[in-house]
Amino acid sequence: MTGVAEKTYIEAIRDGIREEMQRDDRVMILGEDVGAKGGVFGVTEGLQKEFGEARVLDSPLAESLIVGVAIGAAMNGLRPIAEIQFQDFIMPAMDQIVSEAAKMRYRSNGDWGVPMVLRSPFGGGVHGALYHSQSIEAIFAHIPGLRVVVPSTPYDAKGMIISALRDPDPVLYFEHKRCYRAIKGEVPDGEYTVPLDRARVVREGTDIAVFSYGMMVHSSLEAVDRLAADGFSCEVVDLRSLRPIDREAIVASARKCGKVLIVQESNLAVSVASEVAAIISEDCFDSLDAPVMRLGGPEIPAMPFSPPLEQFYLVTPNKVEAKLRELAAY
Amino acid sequence: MTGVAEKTYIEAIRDGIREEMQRDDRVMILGEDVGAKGGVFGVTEGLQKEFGEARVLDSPLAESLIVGVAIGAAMNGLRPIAEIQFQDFIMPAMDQIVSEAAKMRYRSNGDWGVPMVLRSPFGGGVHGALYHSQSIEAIFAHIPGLRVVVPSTPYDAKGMIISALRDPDPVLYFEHKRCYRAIKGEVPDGEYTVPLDRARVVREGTDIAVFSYGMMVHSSLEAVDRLAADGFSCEVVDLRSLRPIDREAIVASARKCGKVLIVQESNLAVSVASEVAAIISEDCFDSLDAPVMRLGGPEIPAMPFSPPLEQFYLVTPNKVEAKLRELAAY
Amino acid sequence: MTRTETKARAGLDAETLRLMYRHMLRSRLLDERLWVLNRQGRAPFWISAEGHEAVQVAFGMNLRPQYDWVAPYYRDLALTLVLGMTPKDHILSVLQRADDPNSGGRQMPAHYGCRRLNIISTGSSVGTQLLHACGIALASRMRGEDAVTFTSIGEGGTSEGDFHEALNFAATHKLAVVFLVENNGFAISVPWQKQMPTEDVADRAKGYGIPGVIVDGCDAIACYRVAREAVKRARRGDGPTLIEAKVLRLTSHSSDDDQRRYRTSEELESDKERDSLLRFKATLEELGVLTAGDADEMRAELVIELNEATEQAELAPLPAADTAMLHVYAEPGDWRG
Amino acid sequence: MTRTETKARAGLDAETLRLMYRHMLRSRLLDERLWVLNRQGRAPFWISAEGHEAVQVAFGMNLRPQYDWVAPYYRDLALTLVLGMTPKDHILSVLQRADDPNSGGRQMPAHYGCRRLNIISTGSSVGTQLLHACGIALASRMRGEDAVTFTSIGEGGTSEGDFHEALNFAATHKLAVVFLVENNGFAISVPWQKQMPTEDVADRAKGYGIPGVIVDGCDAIACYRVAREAVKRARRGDGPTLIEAKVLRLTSHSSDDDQRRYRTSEELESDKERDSLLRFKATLEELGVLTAGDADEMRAELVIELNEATEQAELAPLPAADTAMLHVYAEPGDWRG
Ligand SMILES: Cc1ncc(C[n+]2csc(CCOP(=O)(O)OP(=O)(O)O)c2C)c(N)n1
Ligand SMILES: Cc1ncc(C[n+]2csc(CCOP(=O)(O)OP(=O)(O)O)c2C)c(N)n1
Ligand SMILES: [Mg+2]
Ligand SMILES: [Mg+2]
Repeated sequence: MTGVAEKTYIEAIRDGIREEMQRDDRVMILGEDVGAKGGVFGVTEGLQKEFGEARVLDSPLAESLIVGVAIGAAMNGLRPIAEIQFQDFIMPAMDQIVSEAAKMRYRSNGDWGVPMVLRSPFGGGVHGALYHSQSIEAIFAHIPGLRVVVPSTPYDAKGMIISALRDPDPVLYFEHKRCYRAIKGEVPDGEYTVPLDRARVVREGTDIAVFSYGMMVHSSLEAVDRLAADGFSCEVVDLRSLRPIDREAIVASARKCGKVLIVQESNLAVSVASEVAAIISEDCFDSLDAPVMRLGGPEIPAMPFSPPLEQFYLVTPNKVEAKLRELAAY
Repeated sequence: MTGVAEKTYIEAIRDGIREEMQRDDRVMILGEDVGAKGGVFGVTEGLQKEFGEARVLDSPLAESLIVGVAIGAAMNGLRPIAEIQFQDFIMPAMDQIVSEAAKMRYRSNGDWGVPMVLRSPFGGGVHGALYHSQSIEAIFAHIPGLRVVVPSTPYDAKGMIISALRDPDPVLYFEHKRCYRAIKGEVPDGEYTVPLDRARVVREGTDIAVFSYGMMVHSSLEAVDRLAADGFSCEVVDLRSLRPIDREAIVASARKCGKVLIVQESNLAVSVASEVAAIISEDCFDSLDAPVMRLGGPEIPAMPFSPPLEQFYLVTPNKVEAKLRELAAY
Repeated sequence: MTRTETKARAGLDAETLRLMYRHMLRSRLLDERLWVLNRQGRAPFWISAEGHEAVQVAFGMNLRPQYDWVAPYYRDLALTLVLGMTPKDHILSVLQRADDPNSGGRQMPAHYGCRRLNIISTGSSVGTQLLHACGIALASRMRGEDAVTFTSIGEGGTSEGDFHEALNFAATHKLAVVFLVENNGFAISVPWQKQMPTEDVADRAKGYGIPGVIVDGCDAIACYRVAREAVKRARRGDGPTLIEAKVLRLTSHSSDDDQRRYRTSEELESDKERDSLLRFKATLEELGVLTAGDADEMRAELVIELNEATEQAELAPLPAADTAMLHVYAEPGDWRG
Repeated sequence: MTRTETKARAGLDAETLRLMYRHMLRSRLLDERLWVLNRQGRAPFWISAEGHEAVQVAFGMNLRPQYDWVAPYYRDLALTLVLGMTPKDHILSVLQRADDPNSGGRQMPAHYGCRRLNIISTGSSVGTQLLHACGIALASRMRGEDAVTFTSIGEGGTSEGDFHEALNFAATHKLAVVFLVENNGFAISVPWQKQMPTEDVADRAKGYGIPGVIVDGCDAIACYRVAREAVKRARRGDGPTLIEAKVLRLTSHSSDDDQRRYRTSEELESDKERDSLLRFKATLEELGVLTAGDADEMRAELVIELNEATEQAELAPLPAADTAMLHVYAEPGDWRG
């Protein structure tokens, strides 16, 4: 007897983790402030009380440690969730992620693997300034051996964290922090999974294909709705998985619409949007009716603190709308 | 009275460093084995003898230290060269590079900066296996605040290391290790600079534009020569600077030729090749006669050791030639 | 008590003691004001130095501003004031104004930086500054200067690898760096017991062959002595010292945190009673260096400064939106090294 | 000497002593063979354990193979042999063959790994394995097992931040990890004096409140005792030990290096005379545990094994080119946790 309830994105993540911890006692959490405080955003709230200090472990302030210990634990039979408090602070753990987690299976010819999940919040618009606003998923989307996923809805958030915890390889699960409380949706009770390598068509359309992920899916939907009033039909695709990326889905929607806009919050150079554009330019040459367009953050180191500067950076529905109209008029 | 001499790529780098150290006593080198051993490839050979232990400093085995100390030294008036022994081992220094060097000027509103050069060899084909063969420049080409350059000729190698040492911002200077002794060319004596943000047309042509950098420029030239015999005229562009990338030069050559191949040794997903393809699909829509094509390493974690596996990975002139013929026939 | 007697007892003259108290009070009053601005919704964020002031002031007073170098962390409000930054500077930052000298409103408040004072720009990533301090000291030495580089971190931050790499390098090269660990027992919600195996970070010093000194961060006079000795030692070329000050975090970690969720009210109450400001004031009164009247006068003066600073800062403009594109790479007029 | 007398003197019985010597010799002979293959141009790379054998064998003999866990580094050839890997395994690796159990010819030689023996796969990045060891130990504890996790590193590697993060975590949680530092005084060309401020890495242990033990890595019997104690301590739940073995690097760093460029020939000669194999053999002869005849017989036997292993490995196929695409993510049949 399972039901469905309206939940926030953050509740959905927590539900997915809690249920999987109930079903599988190999699952544990390791990170800064994940215990009594429940994480700085509250994702792990209540979990230490329910599962004890050993399974919800407040780590020292050391990201290489968090990931390195999770790797070891995963190799010895656990299913750790390594929480990095902000994606900005993943940098000290790069060696463990890129040199170790991503390469363990390959270098051991399949004898070892790292079934761990690394969770981390990303994205701006929360007055977080340079070091609490970054979107640096592109770096990881470049690295073979990692899976990189970004859910945009509560449904996917729960289903994908469960899938991630059952996947035999390292999964980087990035949560847009503006989604946590702003995005609500229906979430089934109990067990279900969502694939880690499939994009999802969120809105069907025929004129322009919009590719996006995370919070930007919602900004895109808002903009697309405004164009619908003027008779433009846009298809919105939530990429969901950035590595491996769902090439087929990208090509299908691009071919169908003939015009393409890619929307992300990260800066554009050498990013996920670059890859989507490159795929389309390789596989959709005969189907394009306009240049592929990209919309993303500016090429500056990170989102500044002061409101005019932060606003300047943000990819808003207005900016998406403007780009869509430019493309529509092409 | 300055002359010109035929030199190897590695000699050209060393000459550039040595001369700049003679001219500017703020320049110093910091890295593993850079002293008595002269580095594992010999780039810094003889420099400790000439300039002393303080200016050519054998660091402890700690990459975050190498970069972090270089940052501090740069902020207090020195012009450090931080050597990372292999690009593969740059990962422990990511936080210092991305969170600190890249953001120092921006976050201080221009009051501080990090005039340092980070040198590191990259690339495979030297039986270096997973951790001595990687090409991970894409990660850095994504990061605003950094300059990322890759010389392909001795002339550029010398001119660009001098420019890098005079640049007020952090420059990542990557050296393809197969170039060190294999690539020779004319190098002027004495002082000259090469811009850090300009691509260079190495070979003019009209049918296909080939974009590349580092050792792959030479593989591309070899392939292009073979096609020339059959009457195909290819333009070869050495990108040289990966961040900022020379958008104008890319667009000009792509428009001129109408067909494009991008060649790199790194794997393709979310890479420099993705960005070049994206730029072309944005700006050259009306000029393209064929899909943009990319050639790079496969999507595997790194180059394996065993010869058949290493060979499988490598982007060889043969592979470039095959792609060019495919494009020519389109 | 005569001046000589005071000095004999405290090891410091009356003027120094009064100045020290004034610095501490000035920081505390500013800090309280910034909390008010936050509660009023005019400042989205504050992270406090309350409870950390004594040791910061002690170091500030023993460094040579503009000559020595400082790689601080986000709790070092009092230190920056002693070195020459002003309440207005920090209110501008908290209000995200263009004229904020720390970052032009780009960074979160408490990310200190001031070129004029050799205070390098602070980022958020915990621990990186310790290695910058080593590089700075290396550069000073190469130019033959006897400048001292001060750097600080919380006890939580000592768990990062950079802490070890910096101590190891500074000790190996006998660099003129002073490392201060401001140990308040918590890293956000994580108590020291989950952070490290022994109670004292200073224990680590021996392993690097350098002095490790523990000081009660609530005892201003003790802090002063320890700071003076460590700075002297560095300046005369004897290498780094690791100082651990046992301080109190009198507030929540930041304005985004509520420490009542993970600390008992008894603990919070008892901390308040140990506040170095109260204690130092009592000591000074006992020493006859400060009367209740002096203290009130001092406070009144400082409040006036603070009110003026607040008013001025509130009138200052926000940065223009398109300035966001500046200073990615050196602009004309930027510092170029 | 009677058996009891021997045992009284060495603290070990004759059989154990002979076995220990045999393990050391087996590793050395394999090592020498691998250098020959390299010099013959049949193996592009080798990085040697010569001079490190005694302490590795000591630990290998005190661990429970297949139950305890091992996160080694690239010099641990002798250790892997004691635990159950074979000369053939490593010759396959050096010859880059598909059947190399370490990595299927994918990694450079000396990047050890063997699922069957709980030897986790080693990468090249120095220091990362220490944190893996902590995670492994955490997992063993969560299942209530008394397995010990052994991990090792060179003295150069101790400069990396991961070294500190691992010791701090293991000590805080009293994990059953044994940390071995094989201090040969050099990190490629960099002597310890440029790597660290004090001569003894073991000094660091105190700062984490754990035992730090220095042992002469040329003294096989001392190594055995130290290993036994550290493993016991970890197994009974008393937490980690940091052991520093002062060993010799009898060869250049690797086949790509030439240590004559940065070390004097006197130093190299004197190292050769201190070789633990020579010394241990002399001790065993003195103790009457081993005759010259025994030793020759042992060597002859081992050379036969080695010749067979070499022949077999040379006949083994190279991996097929397109297998390069496998095992990026879990394939059917791969270990899935
Ligand atoms: C590398 C990194 N990881 C995590 C954080 C998030 N964070 C900011 S402050 C803090 C706790 C710091 O505690 P401590 O070092 O004891 O200093 P205190 O705040 O107590 O003075 C954490 C976890 C960060 N800023 N940087
Ligand atoms: C992170 C990292 N940096 C640099 C290297 C290159 N490197 C390989 S071994 C080595 C020296 C190691 O010295 P030590 O730790 O003393 O071990 P030893 O070889 O002496 O046994 C270096 C610098 C590496 N493999 N990984
Ligand atoms: Mg603290
Ligand atoms: Mg060594």
